[in-house]
Amino acid sequence: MSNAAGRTANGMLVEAQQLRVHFYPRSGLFRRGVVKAVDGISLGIAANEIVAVVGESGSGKTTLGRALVRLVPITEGTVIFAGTDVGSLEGEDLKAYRRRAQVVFQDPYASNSPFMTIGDQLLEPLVVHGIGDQSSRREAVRRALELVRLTPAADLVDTYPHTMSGGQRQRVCIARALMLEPEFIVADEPVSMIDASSRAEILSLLRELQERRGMTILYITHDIASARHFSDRTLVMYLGTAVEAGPSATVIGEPLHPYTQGLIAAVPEPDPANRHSLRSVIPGEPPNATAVPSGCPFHTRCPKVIPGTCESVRPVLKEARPGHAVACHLYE
Amino acid sequence: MRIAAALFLAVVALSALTASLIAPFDPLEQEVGRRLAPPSATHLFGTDGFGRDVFSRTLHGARVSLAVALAAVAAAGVIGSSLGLASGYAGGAFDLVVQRVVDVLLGFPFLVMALIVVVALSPAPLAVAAAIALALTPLVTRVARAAALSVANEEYLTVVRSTGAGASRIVLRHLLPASAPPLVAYLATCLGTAIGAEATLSFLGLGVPPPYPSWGRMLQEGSRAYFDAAPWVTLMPGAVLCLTVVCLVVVGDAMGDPRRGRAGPIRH
Amino acid sequence: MAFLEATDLLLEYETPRGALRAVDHVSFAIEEPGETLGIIGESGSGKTSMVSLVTRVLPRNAGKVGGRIVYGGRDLTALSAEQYRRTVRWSEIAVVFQGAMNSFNPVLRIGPQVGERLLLDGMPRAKAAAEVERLFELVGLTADVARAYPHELSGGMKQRAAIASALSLNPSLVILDEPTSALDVSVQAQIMNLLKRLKWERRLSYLFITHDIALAADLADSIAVVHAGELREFGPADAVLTSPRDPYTERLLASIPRIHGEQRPGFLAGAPPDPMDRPAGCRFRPRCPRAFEPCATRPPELVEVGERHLARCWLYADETRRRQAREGATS
Amino acid sequence: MTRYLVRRIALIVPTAFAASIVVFLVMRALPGDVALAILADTPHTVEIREALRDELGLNDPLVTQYLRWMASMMSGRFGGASLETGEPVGTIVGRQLSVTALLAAYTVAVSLLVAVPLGVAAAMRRGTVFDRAVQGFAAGSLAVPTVFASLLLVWVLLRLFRWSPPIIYSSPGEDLLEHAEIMIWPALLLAAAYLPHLLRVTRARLIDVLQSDYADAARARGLSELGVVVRHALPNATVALITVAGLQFGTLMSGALVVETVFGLPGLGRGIVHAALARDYPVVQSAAVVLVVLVLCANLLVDLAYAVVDPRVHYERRAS
Repeated sequence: MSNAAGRTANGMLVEAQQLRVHFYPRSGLFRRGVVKAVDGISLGIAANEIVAVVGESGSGKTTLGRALVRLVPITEGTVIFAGTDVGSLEGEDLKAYRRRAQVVFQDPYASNSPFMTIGDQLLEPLVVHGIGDQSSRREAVRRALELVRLTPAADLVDTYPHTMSGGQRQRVCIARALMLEPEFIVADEPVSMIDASSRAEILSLLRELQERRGMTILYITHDIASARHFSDRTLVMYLGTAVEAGPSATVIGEPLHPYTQGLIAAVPEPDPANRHSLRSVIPGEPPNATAVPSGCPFHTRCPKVIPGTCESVRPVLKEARPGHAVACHLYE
Repeated sequence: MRIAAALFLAVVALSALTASLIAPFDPLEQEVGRRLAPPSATHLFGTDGFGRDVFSRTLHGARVSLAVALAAVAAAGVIGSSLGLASGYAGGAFDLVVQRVVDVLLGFPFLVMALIVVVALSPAPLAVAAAIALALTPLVTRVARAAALSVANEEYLTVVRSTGAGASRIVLRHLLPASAPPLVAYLATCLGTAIGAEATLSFLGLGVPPPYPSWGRMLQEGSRAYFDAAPWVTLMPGAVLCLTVVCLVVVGDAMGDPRRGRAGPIRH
Repeated sequence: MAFLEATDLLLEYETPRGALRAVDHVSFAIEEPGETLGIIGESGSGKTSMVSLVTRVLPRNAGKVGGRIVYGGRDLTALSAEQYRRTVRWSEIAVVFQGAMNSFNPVLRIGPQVGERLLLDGMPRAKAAAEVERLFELVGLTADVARAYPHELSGGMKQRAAIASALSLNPSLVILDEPTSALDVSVQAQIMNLLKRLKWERRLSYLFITHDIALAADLADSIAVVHAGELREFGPADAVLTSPRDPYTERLLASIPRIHGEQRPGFLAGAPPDPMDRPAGCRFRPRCPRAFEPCATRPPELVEVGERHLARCWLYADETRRRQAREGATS
Repeated sequence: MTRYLVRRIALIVPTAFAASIVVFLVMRALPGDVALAILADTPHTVEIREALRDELGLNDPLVTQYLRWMASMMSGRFGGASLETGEPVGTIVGRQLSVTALLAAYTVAVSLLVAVPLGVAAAMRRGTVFDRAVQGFAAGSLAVPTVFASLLLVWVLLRLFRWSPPIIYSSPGEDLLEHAEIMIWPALLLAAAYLPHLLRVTRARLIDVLQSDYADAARARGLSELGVVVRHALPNATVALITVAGLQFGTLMSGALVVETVFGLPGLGRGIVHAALARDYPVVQSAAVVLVVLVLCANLLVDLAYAVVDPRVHYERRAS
């Protein structure tokens, strides 16, 4: 579906430039500070690529994903999708964009309407966009359910979501996202609410669909180990900024940023020897998003902080090795 | 319990509709020879000080009381639900203004609001209905807003939005079906409140004027003149009124029963 | 005599659809004080119900209860509720709950809640406060946290406070019910380190409940894998984690994405069976890649597959037969 | 805390003004003619009606009328004199206010004394016959209109004890016993309508807390069930209880209109009804505003209590 002519200059399907999304939480009539959820992120995603965004809670990874598909207003910067500026889309144009870019949300329990059957929920995108007639729509629903291996499809269309398990519901969500045959899917922590044992199944399903349909996926996760196996490139976020980006194998195999290194050290592995030694960990907890530290946002927790520099100067994301960029004063 | 309550309500509604057909006597016909007769086979609820049949008056009274209450709840329901749903869904400055106005109106004790409206308008059934409607509207608005808010914050609406659905589809297909059950349940309870309010206003002498035999008016007449000598004149219509309100509350509670959950219809 | 020995645990819930057997004749043990047993299972496997049997905080809809729990030579199941409360609860066996985020009353300060049992046992207020301060130091919290309200603390801090509370009467066994499932990975690693340190320094035993078999490796000396209310595999951590015998354990281990090494995570298809409608034969059969003829009809029994190592699978039927032959010979 | 208090009190002023505007607009702007309404029951000429309009200042612009009324309210004269008796409205309202305030205080006290223990007991025995009986009592007592309950009570008292309400009201200072005799039935009637709300919220909150993770945590720490209730559930329930007590204060005032009329108590409720029947506009208008301000003050008390009881409402800290 995507064509080369529709891409941005450097061959990216989706490109964010200096993207900022700021929120102003209200309490009563008064504004209380500003949350810089996404604060100057630049990111390009090539067609047929899976890019992982890795970060802990409060890193802004979900907001970044929602900004790319215009579910939150963009404060500053641009998002270009296949040559068009997504930030300024309105009305019918925005609706047309929704058809090309879809989302799979984190919580499969909350993202299905409890009042609609599975069939009606899958039909809804087609109805909204006026695609096909009744029989072709029903056929499309059946095909989508089979695609995500929810079978027998005929039995499931008339059931309500509360009869299904989390993994089944998440597959319904994936099927719904596929109904419009989008080119781009934002998968926002699609497996974090599912049992550890079922995660690999959902992810490999997504990967398989991506390969068969030629889709582009932004995979948002806090689980850096899954990013390694599921994505082509990885972007690590901390407090609204990008700290490291590059091919997943190098970012996770040879991490440069102390934060990325800490994240990797924190991943549990089923090695019985682990119980005899302490893990090296990042101290403290991420600061509140309303009070981002000056200079490098990570300097308050960084084990390799350079006194005098890190507190005052914010490092920029720069290529430290070919294709592998890091925002850290250690590599300047 | 719920079924009995619903049945009773159906009987009351039906007899109100057909009062002129089924009432054994003319509610206004006076018969001096039968003054203050206690309940009997002929006069089920006895007779009042003018010898009028209390049962027939109760049947006809149901008409006035129910009509006033229904009109009031319909008006408050339409205005309050649309305001509440709109402000809950839209949010922003509109919501803020609606909320402040509702806050001010909620500061008024229910009867005080109804009372000043009745005083300002001339006493007539329509004025009483308007008064009750105005007193109910802020309550309905608040409940509707809460219902809309609880749905509007659901993640699945973001999902629907992300498929490209517009505001009208979201409101009509998702917000309304989800917030309707608690709202309808609340309106049933409101109907009870309105019937009680009509009775209270009429009892206080501020409601439906004579000759309409509304339930509240009958309470007033009976309790003023001959409560001690002929309590049935007051207590019989009072009991019917009371049962009706209780049944409305029971039915309303059943409709809004949290045990039914919000899981949607269950297939068998 | 083992330090903690649970035999034939059984727990049923009364549901509108009938009795639901959440724990179905499960036995496990912690051999020595200071050792940790990890209990691993997916949601719905019954692992949290096993904990409620040990701690005796049963849900309201609990029905049939069975089994024996012997702790330090005492039969806990023979104790009355009141005796258990006075002599075992918190002083011998303490708990750190799954919902650590919610395990503090939001309208009370943290300090009095952490020291609640001390106050309850009659310790003067000032002394209890000092004791809480000491406990806080142990878990890496500053003294001023005692005066804070729960909503003022981060998830990690609340979890540290919950651990401090569990240690207040110096118990020898602490039950950890998914203690880190709501935390960020970096904070999770900190808490795991803290638990490890406490285990080494104080010779604490843990009963560590988790759905993440990789996390269990951080603490567990032995591992029990549960599925559909049954024990699937039980043995030393070194054996279970490196050479699992039960296909379920195998799939669990394979489904974990490894940060090192190229091996892609494998599948564990489907979900545990509906507890009201469990398959005849082996309960794992519908999901098992290695199911064969006997699995569909007869439920497998636990058999010894190694040194102190049990598994419930027809693949080891030979062992069963050998054991039966042995038993037949001796009787 | 002080800053919060000041801000809350300051917030009452605009709300009270808004309420007074509502009262004024309803009374003047609705399509009813005040003069016509006053004279409705007496034969009169157009001239007489015009003269009355002039006397009442009804021919002035609405804004002027409102400002005049407000100025009079603020100066303590409460909008001039009663049309019926010529007595200053301020005096009337002042006299009636104490009766209604006492009645409200008794009602709240009785309601709390009944609702809290009953709610706690029902929650601790939830699902039992006792619990269901308590819930049935709450539902029934909530549904019966106060008018009917009052009449029924009067009839029962009349039948059983030949008791009818004393005609003359005594303040507690004059004759405490007689005061109690006069106030007890109205207060009980009002409590019957008011306490179900408290009872329901106490029971519901308590059940919530008893099922919460932190209640389980407390049980695991070795607290007895009663200990969990006392140490954990009651502090939490208090927050909700206070909220509902404030929210339903308007209901209580509505009920006061009825029971004061039935039992002949010379309070604001009967006062406003009496004035309404007599088309005594100045009194109705001012009494309505006073009743609203009473409700606002009750809500203010609730907000303050809230800030004390619930640490999550730390207004100042969040503001910084």
